[in-house]
Amino acid sequence: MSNLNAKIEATSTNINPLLRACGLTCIREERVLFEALNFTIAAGDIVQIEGPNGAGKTSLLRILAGLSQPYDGNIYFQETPLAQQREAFHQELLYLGHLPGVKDEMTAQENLEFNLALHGLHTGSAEKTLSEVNLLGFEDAFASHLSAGQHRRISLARLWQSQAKIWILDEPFTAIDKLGVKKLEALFLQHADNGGCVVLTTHQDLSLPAERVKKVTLAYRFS
Amino acid sequence: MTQLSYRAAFALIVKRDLMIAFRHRDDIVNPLLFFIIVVTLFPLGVGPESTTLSRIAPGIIWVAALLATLLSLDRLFKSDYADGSLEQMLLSPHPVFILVLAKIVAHWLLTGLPLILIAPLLAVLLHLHESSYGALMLTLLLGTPVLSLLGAIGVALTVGIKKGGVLLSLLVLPLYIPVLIFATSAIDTAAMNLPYSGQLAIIAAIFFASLTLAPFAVSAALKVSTN
Amino acid sequence: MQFDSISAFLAMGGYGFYVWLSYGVSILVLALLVLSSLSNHKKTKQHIAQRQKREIKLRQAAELQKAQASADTRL
Amino acid sequence: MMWKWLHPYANPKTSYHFAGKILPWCTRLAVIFLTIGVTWALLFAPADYQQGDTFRIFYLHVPAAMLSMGIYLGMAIAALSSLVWQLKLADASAAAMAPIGAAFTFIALVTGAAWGKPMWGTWWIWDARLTSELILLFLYLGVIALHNAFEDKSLAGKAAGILALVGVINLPIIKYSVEWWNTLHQGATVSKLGQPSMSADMFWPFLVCFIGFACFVTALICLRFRTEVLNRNSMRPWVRELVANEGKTHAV
Repeated sequence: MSNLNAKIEATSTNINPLLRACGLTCIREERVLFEALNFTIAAGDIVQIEGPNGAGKTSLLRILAGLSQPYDGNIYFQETPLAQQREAFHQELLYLGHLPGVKDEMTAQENLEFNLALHGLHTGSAEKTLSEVNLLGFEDAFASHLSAGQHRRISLARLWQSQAKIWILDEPFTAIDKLGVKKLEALFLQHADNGGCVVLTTHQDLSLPAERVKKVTLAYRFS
Repeated sequence: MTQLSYRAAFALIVKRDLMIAFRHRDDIVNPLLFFIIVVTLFPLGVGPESTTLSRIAPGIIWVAALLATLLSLDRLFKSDYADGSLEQMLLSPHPVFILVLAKIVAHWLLTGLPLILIAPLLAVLLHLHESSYGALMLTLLLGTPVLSLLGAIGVALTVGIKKGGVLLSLLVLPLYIPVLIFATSAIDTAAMNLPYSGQLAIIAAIFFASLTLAPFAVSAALKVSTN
Repeated sequence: MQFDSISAFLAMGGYGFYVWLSYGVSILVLALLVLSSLSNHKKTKQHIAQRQKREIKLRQAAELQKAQASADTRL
Repeated sequence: MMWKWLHPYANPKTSYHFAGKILPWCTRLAVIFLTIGVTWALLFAPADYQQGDTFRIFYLHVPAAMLSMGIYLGMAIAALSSLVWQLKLADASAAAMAPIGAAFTFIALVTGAAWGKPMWGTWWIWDARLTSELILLFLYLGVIALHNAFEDKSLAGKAAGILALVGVINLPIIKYSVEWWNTLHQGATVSKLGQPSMSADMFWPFLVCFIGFACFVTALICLRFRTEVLNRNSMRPWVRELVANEGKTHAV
């Protein structure tokens, strides 16, 4: 049994981490994805979860977001277990998964506004925010007329308005062009500099300065 | 950061669900049509004799209402689950109880309420006893929310399962039995011009019990389904 | 003993069919339950053993691939 | 969180072996009690003065009906402890109980019908007890179907547990409503399937049969519980060792 399936290349110097994973074990369909995983995420961190397909990257992100329960172990948000402060944690969380969470029956703008309103935010100008993700002119288009990539961009648009400290993003760069990726990376840096943190998975290499990106590596396990 | 009040979060979700339903009207109309067609099939099967019909009318209307509700339950969480909005709602900084209750209320407004409005018309077709109309409306008014609340538990449990439709009816219909029994008996009692407040009180008790307990069961079930 | 003969026992005072039907169905159902539980238990163990074999094979294949890859880079 | 590790039976390995230890004892007790009980019920117990020898069905019907309700209650308690105290093994035991409960409910229904035919002249009557037993069967089938529908067994256990809890809250309401409905619609000619006041020579065989069935149920629960524990822990080293060792002994 190896507990060293995850290694962290840069250890955080921050004493008071935002998120701390403690002895996380995840079992899916009779397979141990990872076991006794420990790491901390502090304000200012950009953490990339690495690993081959099936290593449990998405499962780890869902556990971090509090959507799934780990088989064993705990997540601490500001040193208190997640389960004890669900609402306070979600106030500080923005999670974007594989599914965009965009309704076909609503327009791009309505979708964005609803998603922000759920977190108690108002769009100053939906038009400007949507233009950040190359959707200028599509505000009134029903999502059913938009492509899957455009759906993803609607959900990404929330990042520009978000006031949450913790961003957990599962493959945020799929269906985004090069310029868009640049823009997003700049946004991540700005967010980290403002005291937030970003946890993401991606198949592409980040073009961010290497010293800014912490890596958590998951290995594929056969059992 | 501004925190939405519980009431504002509740209103936000009800409004969104109503808006989506009105833009996708088939979802409202189809269960209603189903309700009407099932009720009209009975005279064709049993015969047009008005005494027989008026005797079985309460049962027919209520069974048809159960089935129509069952048919409409799918839209409660299914599409939100499929496109990821459900996960976003579970991750919003509001108690899941409020979100679930809001969705159930929206569901009742879209299926229960139309059923109540159209029921007297069908009662006329079935020659329901004249003194029973009040009881029919009252039992539907108290009973259909129970159907939405209990049904939500079933949908929440089966939403992640690929072929959940048939399973849903197996899970939910046995739970509907008490409402069916007390509602039809109230209508029968009313037909004999006897007081039916006892049955109504029991349905009301079931309504309040499920109103307080069902959202908790639904939240627990949704957490399992989105896991 | 309540019965004088085997035929009286089988007849059960005229209700033989119902009594034996009840006992028969009960025994049948319980026997099926026991058998299915036992076979489930056995199947589960077989399934686990199979998975272990598969895992060993997969791991060997992965190691072989890794060895080949490192040999290739040396060339 | 700590106490569940301190508690020895929250540990899958310990409880697997514990269930393995009680299994043979329960089996033996069940065989002894059921042999005595059934022989007593069929051969030595007196016939009822009204119902004659059909009364011998009673020794099956009533224990089965009582156990069917009892197992559902046990399942709900297990589900509650799994959901509230996060006991991982509790939902394994709940999953183990569902098919057993369904089988006993089915037996209670069939024996009830076979008892009813000579008494009422019809196989099925919408008697309050039979009707609620039928609904109980539906509830059991729902739990089993839901459990089978999930690929991941620990999720399956949680989902089925929630349903079992909802069912157990509903069960008294259903039972009450059915009884009430039954008195409302009951014709005057139908006599209820009642238990006549039991004399001692009827009570003792009944008790022996009941204890026998209870031991039988416990043994079956242990067996199925072991299967569920293996299913949920198939990736744990102790399970691998266990399976590997058994494979060796079989090979020899």
